[in-house]
Amino acid sequence: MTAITPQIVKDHGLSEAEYARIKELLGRDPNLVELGVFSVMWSEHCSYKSTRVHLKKLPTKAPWVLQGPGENAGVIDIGDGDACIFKMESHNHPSFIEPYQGAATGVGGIMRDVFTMGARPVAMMNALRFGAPDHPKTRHLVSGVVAGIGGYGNCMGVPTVGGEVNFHRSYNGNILVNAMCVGLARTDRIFLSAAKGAGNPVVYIGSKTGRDGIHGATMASAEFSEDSEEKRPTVQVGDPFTEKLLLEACLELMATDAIIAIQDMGAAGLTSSSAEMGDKGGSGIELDLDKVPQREPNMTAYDMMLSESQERMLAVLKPGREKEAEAIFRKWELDFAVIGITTDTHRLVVRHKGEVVADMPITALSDAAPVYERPFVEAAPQEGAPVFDPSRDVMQSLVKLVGSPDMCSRRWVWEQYDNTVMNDTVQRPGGDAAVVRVHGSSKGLAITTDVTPRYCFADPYEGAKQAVAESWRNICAVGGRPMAVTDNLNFGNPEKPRNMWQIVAGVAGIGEACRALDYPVISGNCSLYNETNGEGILPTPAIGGVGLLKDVQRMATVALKRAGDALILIGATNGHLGQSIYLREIEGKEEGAAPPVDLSAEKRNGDLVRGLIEQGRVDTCHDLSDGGLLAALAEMAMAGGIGAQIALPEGAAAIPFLFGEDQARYLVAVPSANAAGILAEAKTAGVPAASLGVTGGDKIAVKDVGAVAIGALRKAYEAWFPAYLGGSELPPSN
Amino acid sequence: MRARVFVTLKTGVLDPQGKAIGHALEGLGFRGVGEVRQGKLIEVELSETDEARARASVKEMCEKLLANTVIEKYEIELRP
Amino acid sequence: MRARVFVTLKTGVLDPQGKAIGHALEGLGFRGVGEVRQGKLIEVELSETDEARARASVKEMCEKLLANTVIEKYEIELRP
Amino acid sequence: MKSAVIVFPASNCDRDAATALESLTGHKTEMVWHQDTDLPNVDLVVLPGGFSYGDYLRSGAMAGQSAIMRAVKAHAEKGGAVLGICNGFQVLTESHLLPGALMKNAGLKFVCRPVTLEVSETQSAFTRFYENGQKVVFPVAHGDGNYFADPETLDRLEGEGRIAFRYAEGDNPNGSVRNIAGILNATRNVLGLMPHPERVVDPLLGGTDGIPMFKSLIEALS
Ligand SMILES: Nc1ncnc2c1ncn2[C@@H]1O[C@H](COP(=O)(O)OP(=O)(O)O)[C@@H](O)[C@H]1O
Ligand SMILES: [Mg+2]
Repeated sequence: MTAITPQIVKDHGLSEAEYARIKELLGRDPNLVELGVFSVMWSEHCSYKSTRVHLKKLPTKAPWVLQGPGENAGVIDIGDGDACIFKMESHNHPSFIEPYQGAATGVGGIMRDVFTMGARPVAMMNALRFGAPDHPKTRHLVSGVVAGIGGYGNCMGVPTVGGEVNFHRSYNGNILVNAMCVGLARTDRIFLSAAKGAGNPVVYIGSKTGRDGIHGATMASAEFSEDSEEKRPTVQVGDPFTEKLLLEACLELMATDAIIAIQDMGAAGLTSSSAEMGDKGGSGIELDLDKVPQREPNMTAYDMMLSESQERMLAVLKPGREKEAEAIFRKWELDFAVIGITTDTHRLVVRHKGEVVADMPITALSDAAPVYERPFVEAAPQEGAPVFDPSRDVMQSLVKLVGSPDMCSRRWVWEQYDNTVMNDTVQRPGGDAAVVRVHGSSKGLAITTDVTPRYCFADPYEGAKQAVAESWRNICAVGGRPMAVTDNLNFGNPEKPRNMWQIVAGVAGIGEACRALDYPVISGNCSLYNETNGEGILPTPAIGGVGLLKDVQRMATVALKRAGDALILIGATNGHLGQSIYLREIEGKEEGAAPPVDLSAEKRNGDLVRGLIEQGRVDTCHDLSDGGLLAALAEMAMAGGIGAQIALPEGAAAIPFLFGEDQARYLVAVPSANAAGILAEAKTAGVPAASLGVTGGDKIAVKDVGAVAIGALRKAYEAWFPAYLGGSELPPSN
Repeated sequence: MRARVFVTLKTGVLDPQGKAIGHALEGLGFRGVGEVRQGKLIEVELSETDEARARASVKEMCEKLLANTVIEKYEIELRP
Repeated sequence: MRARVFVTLKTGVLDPQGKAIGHALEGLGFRGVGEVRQGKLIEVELSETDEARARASVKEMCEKLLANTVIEKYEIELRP
Repeated sequence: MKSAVIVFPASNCDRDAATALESLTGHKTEMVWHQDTDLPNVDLVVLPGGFSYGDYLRSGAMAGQSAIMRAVKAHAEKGGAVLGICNGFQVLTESHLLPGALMKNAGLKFVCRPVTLEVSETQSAFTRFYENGQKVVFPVAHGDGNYFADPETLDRLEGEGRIAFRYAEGDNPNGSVRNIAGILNATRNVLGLMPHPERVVDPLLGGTDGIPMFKSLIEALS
C-alpha cells in the first residue's frame, strides 16, 4: 500500500489539520482508498463546510413543505395528493472545460436527483452566465452549453421551459451553468435515501463504472503514475439514452414496494451515495467492489469509490426482492448488481479482491466533517444615485437596450430545447414564468429562475433579497401562488474574506426575503471557488421558484391582446437608475446603489396582481425588472404585435421614470371599462397604481418624448443572438 | 492533397454511441462482437502539395477545430 | 480481429456538416481548403480470426445497420 | 378506431400520442413494447417521437431493426394504417416502409418551434379532413429532419401525390428537399412526418390544427 505523504494529502485538497483529524477519527493512518473517500466527503461540494452554519438560517418550513433540504430534492404538497419535487444544481467547472458534455451531464445529474425521489421530471430550467461577449472563449462556450443542455434534455423527453442567460466579464474564466429540474409524484409515493435496517441488499443500477471524473490531483500519487496518459482525469460524457431507460426503470420499480431507500450517484459516486444512505438510515454499509459493473479492466478500489460515471443509482431493497427488481432493470437493458448489504455497525466497509480496502465509521465521514466559520470582511454596499445625460434620445436608447446581449430575445437558445414535449407546456419560454400543466388536471406549475448579479455585487444583501423577490414576482405575474424555492449559491473563493462576506450577506438576504414572502427554501446547492484570474465572479445566488396555479385557463401572459386596453402600472416608481441596465448599456457605468427591496410592498402588490388574475380580471401582465417600465412595455408590444401610447405622470423625469429599476412593480393591460375598478381596488389595498395610457397601433409612443415602431424594436431584439452565434461557430455535437 | 482525419474518443472516455451500436449488433444476432467505438472521419481537400506542410496544417486544424482534445484524439492520413 | 468501418455520404448527397467545417476552417484563417466531408468511423472488435469470414460479417453489419445505403457508402478495413 | 403506440427504448412522445388518441377516439390506446413480436388487433399503429436508442448511430436506425417492426411491416402490407411522427418517421425510412432518409438539419442545430405547413395531399386516410393547400401550424422538435431522396424518387412522390405536407415557402426549418415535411407510401396507408400533430390538439397548448388528422383517421378506419 502506498504510504500517505504530506504531498498526497495536499493533492487530495485536505489541510494538515483535517488530515490530523482523520487520523484521530480512525485511530490510525488512513490508506489511500480511505483518504480518497475522506477527501470527497469532506470536500466543499459534499460537506458544505464553508456554508453549513449559514444555510442553517434559511427558512425551510411551511405547512405545504413535505421535505426540506437534506434529501436529494425538496418536496411540496400541491393538493389532490400531488407532490412537486424540485432542485437546482450547478455544473460550472465541468462546463467550462467541456461545454457540451459539462452542461449535458449537469442536466442528467439534476434529473436523477429528482427522479430518485419518485418523481417524473416534467420541466427543466437553466440559469447560465457567460463571460463578456467579446471574450474569445464566450461564443464557443455559449453554443456548447446550449447544445449540451438540449442534447440531454431533449432526449429525455422533458421540456426545457426557461431560464436565464447573462454575460459579464467576471465570468470570463468561470462560467455558470445551473440547471433546475421539477418533477411530479404522488404525496404517498415519495422515496428517501435513508438505508434503514441491517441485512438488506444494496443494489447498483444503471451504467457501468468507468474512470470518469476521478479527482485530478490524486493522479500525482505513486500508485497512479504507471501510465499518465491513460489515467488522465477524464471528462464525464453523458448518455441520455441510458438515463431515459434508468428513469423509466426506476419509476417502474418504485411502483412496487420493494425499495427501502434509493439515491443517485452524483458527485463522488459510490462513496457519497453509500455513506449518505448509511448515515441517514443510521446503518452500516458493506460493499463488495468485485460485484460493481465495470467498464474498464483493472479498475482499483480507489477508482471505483471515486468514479463519477453518470447514469447510476444505488438502492437498498427489502430482502428477497432482488429478482423482481432485477427483472425490471434487465427489461430496460440496464446493469443491475447486488453489491453489498446493510449492517448494524454504522461503518462503511469496502472489500475488493477478497481484502478489506476501507473500513471507516460513517459518522466520521458525515457528522465529523469539518465545519468552518470562515472569517469575512463586511463591505459597505455601493451607494449613491449615478449621473446620467438627461438629453439622450429615449427611443434610440430603448432600441439599443432591447438589442443588448442581456436583454435581447433568447429565442436562439430556447429553440434548441424541446419546450413542448409532454404536451403540458401552457406557457413557453419568453414570458415571466414558464407554466406547465399538472398532467390530467387543470392545475399548473409556474417556474422561474432569477438573480441579478450586478445588484448582488453592489449590495450582496439587497441583491439576494431582490433575487427572491423577482422570482416571487414572476410567479405572481402569471397568476401563480409562489410556493417554495431552490437556490444555487454561486460565489467565489470562500477563503477570501471579501467573498465570504458576499456569501454571508447573500444567504441572510435570501432568508429575510423568503421569510417575509412565506416562500421557504426546500433544496439547493452551493458552488464556491468560482474565480476569473483570482477575482471572484459577481455573486450569483440563483433562485429557482415554483408556484401553483389553480386553473391554467386563467393564466396571464405578457403579450398585449387587444387594442384599446388601459395600461396600469402597479407599484411605486422612484426612478432608481443605480446598477440599472440603462446605466450600463447606455451610459457605460456600473455604479450606484442596487435598488432597495421593500418586502411588504412586494407582498401587497403581488397579492393584488395575483388576485386580479385569479379572478379573471387581468390576462395581460408583466413584471418590471431589467430595463424598467419602457423595456417591459416594449416586450409586451413585441409579444402581442400591438403598440401602446403612454404619458409620463406630472413632473416625472423621462429617463429615470422609463428605465429605472424600482422593485415590486407590474404593468398590466385590461379592457378600459375595468380600469377604474382595478385602480379603486388597488387604492383600498394600499397599492400604488396609475393608468399610464392605452394599447393600440404599431408603435410605442411616449407623449412629449418620442415613438418607435414595433418592427424596429423587434428587429433589434431578435438580431443579437443569431448574429453573435451565426456562421463562424460550429454547432457542437455529441 | 487529401487528408483523412480520424477523430476518436480517448481511451477511458465513455462512448454511449459505440455501446449502443454494439448492443444493437448483438440484438441482430452477430456473434463475437467485442467493444464497438464510434468516431468521426473528416476528409479535407487541400491545395497544399508538400506533405510535411500539409500535415502540419491539418494537425493545427485538428487542435483548433476538428477534435475536441479534452475527450478526443486524432490521427491524420495523407493521400496525394 | 479489429474492423474499421468508414461510413461516408454518397457523392451528390449534400453534407451540411462538412460544409460548416470547411467554413469554420476558413474563418480560422486556413488557406487552400477545398471540399470537406464528414463521415463516421466505427471500430468493431471481433473474435473472428479468419479474414474472409470477418469481412463478410462486417459487410452484413454495414448493410443491416451501420450504413444507410440510401445516402451512405461504406468501406471496411481489417486489422489483425 | 382502435390504435396502438409502439414504445421503443427512449421513445418520449409515446404518452403524448396516446393522450391525443384517447381524447379524440374515446378508446384506450394500447402501448406496445418494442421487443414484442405481435401487434394487438388495431386499425392504426403509431410510431411516436423521441430518441429511440438515443438516436445514436442514425436517428431511427436501431429502432428500425427491433422485433416489433416486423409486425408493423406486416400490418402495413395488409393495408393497416401506420403513422410515424418525428422519430417515428425516421424509423419508417430506416426500415424502408417509406423512401428517402432524414439527415441532420441543414442548420445543424435541434429546432423546436411552430412551423406553417401546407397540406398538399388530401386523398389519404390521414388528411381527408384538411383542404388542399390549407395552411396549418404544427410544432417541430428535431435535430434530424432534413428529408432527402434522389430526384427520381422525389419526382415519383410528387407524381403519385404522396407528399402529404410541405413546409410553407420560407418556413422550412431543416433544409428538406422540396420543402417536404411528410410523405405517404405507395399504398397511402403509411404516413411519416416530422412535425407533431399530437401536440396541436388542445387550444391551451398552441392550437388545434392536428385534430383533423385524427378525425380523418377515425372516419377512415372506424
Ligand atoms: N444553498 C442551499 N440552500 C438550501 N439547501 C441546500 C443548499 N445547498 C445544498 N442544499 C441541500 O443540501 C443537500 C445536499 O446537496 P447536494 O450535495 O447538492 O446533493 P446531491 O448530492 O444530491 O446533489 C440537498 O438536500 C440540498 O437541497
Ligand atoms: Mg442526489
